Amino acid sequence: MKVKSRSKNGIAKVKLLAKHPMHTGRAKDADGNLIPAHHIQTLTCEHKGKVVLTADFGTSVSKDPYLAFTIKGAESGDVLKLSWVDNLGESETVEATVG
Amino acid sequence: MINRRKFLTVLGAASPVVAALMAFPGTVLAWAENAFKATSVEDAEAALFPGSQAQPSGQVKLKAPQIAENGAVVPITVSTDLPDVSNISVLVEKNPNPLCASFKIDPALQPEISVRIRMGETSNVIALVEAGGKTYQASQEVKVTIGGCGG
Amino acid sequence: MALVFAALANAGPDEDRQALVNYFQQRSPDINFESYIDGAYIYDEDARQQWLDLEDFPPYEFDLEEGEALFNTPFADGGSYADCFENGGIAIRQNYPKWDRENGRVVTLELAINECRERNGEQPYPWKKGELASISAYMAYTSRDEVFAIEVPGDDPRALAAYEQGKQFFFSRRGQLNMSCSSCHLEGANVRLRAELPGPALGQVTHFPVYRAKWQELGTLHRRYAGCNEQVRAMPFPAQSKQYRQLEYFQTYMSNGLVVNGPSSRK
Amino acid sequence: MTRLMRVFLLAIAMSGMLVACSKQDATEAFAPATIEQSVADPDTGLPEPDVPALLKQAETLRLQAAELGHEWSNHGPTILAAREALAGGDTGEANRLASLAVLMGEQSVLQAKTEAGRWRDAAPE
Repeated sequence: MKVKSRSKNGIAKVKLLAKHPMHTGRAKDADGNLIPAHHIQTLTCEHKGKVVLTADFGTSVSKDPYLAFTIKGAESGDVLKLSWVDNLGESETVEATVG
Repeated sequence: MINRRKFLTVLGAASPVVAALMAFPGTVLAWAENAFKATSVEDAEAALFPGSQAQPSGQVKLKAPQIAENGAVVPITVSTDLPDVSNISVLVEKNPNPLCASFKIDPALQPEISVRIRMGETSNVIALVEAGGKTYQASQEVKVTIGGCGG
Repeated sequence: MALVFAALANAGPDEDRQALVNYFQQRSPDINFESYIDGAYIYDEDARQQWLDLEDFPPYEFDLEEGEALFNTPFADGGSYADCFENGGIAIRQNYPKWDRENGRVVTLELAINECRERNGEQPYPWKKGELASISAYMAYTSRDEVFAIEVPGDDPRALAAYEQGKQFFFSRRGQLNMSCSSCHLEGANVRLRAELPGPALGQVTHFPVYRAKWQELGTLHRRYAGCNEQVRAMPFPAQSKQYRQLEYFQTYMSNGLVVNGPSSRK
Repeated sequence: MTRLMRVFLLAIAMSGMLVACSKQDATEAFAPATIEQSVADPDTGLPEPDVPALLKQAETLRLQAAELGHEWSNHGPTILAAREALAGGDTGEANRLASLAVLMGEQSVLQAKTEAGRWRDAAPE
């Protein structure tokens, strides 16, 4: 996961790109076999120990999902904790410092 | 176009501190399987917001292209000036499963979300906003062409 | 179209380049020369907005990260990519393709990368995507804003011949559809072909390698060439074939004076 | 799809001619879009076709075009399809495809020769 975040007047814009194939379960591989669905289900953003965003994804979110949102009351130096979990139980968590 | 220097500054401003596979926090609510597996906008909406009928609202702003550059990556932004927003959801009417993404919005968040979605064909894109216990919507048609060439 | 298509009698590469600049200047007086690095996105605002949205956090960022890591990983024999290139391989994209006087051939950046690997006892990477594209993307990235300065040495007639052959390739119609590169990207630039809006020949290669939404991954210029040839039902040439290297030589020379802005995202 | 493609082909061929072929002789110009129609009706009462000979001719032309850098990507597959039709006993279809392949070969070689003398005219001055 790559995160870019910058705060101005206590309002932090957060952008992220999560590396994930986001297989829909409808596409076929080179041999004509269905590629099973493999997609992020839930992505969360925590700020000061509180979940401020819960994003639920289906299979129609693009490969390597991109998300942008804005947190009120987040200053430079604050740490954000971003996590995702997918339908196969894989997950990733990163911490990013607001710039 | 972002030039190299600007780009580096932006990156430097938000260096990820930790990047490791970790146990997922157990505090999240369950993924709304019924809503995501629904095959019509109506069913998805009913699963997301039981008993609520979305009203068209000029206060829901949906930013989407007229003609998608490529259906695999369609940038969408939903924002609203409605008060007490608790959820923003994005649906594509003609996708096999219309619900793309559903965001639970905390009061600490500005009600504005950008996301990149997939579209199989030309379709209405629908933004649903739950605010103050009611549901509002805005929609826009996005054309998807079968591209052959392109840069 | 009032343009004059006539034989270039004694014109050299720089006259060709000036003619191309003038051609687009006359067709689109309101578009600045510098803007041509953005390809077809200078013509269509709706498409441009989507592209800018993508470039805001571009899908090739993971490839850049991979490319940088690969570039900085020493070979088993202790050598490195940095040893193979001038300035340690940083900010040099604008000088490729180069004329290789010793061997009388055009050397593209990708060819130089793989030959560097081979000199250090490593296997070459596949040409069209994957590691090679990532390394090339990283090297382009370190060269952003550098001005293309391709040279066709006047004292080596073989260099001019290679350039001329690349030029001939660009203007020759091929395939069952009987179309040349110029059909779409000179005459056809900013003209809708079905749902497509071909980009201009000027500045056409400044942004490679590209992450195409159609590919869902990063790919090299020669991968794109092969796709273009297939689209007009012409048999594509192999990546890094003499034909494609010469075409890249001509096309990049035509981008002289513009800045490197690769890698980039495309539809 | 095929129909759309033909319209597209015609449009391209026409625009190409308008823009770049003004100096070309009518005999030199060719319109690839009309190829399929011109060989679509093999039942002309002519003597029994020698499909293997046609295939040999098509293959020679394909190699010649490739040597000149102007092989068409659908030429090889057309020859292959003709061979398969012949092997499957469908002489009519084999003849149609083999004749098409010969024509494609002639056209691609002609394209190579025409372009070698024409390409400079397409460059802006």
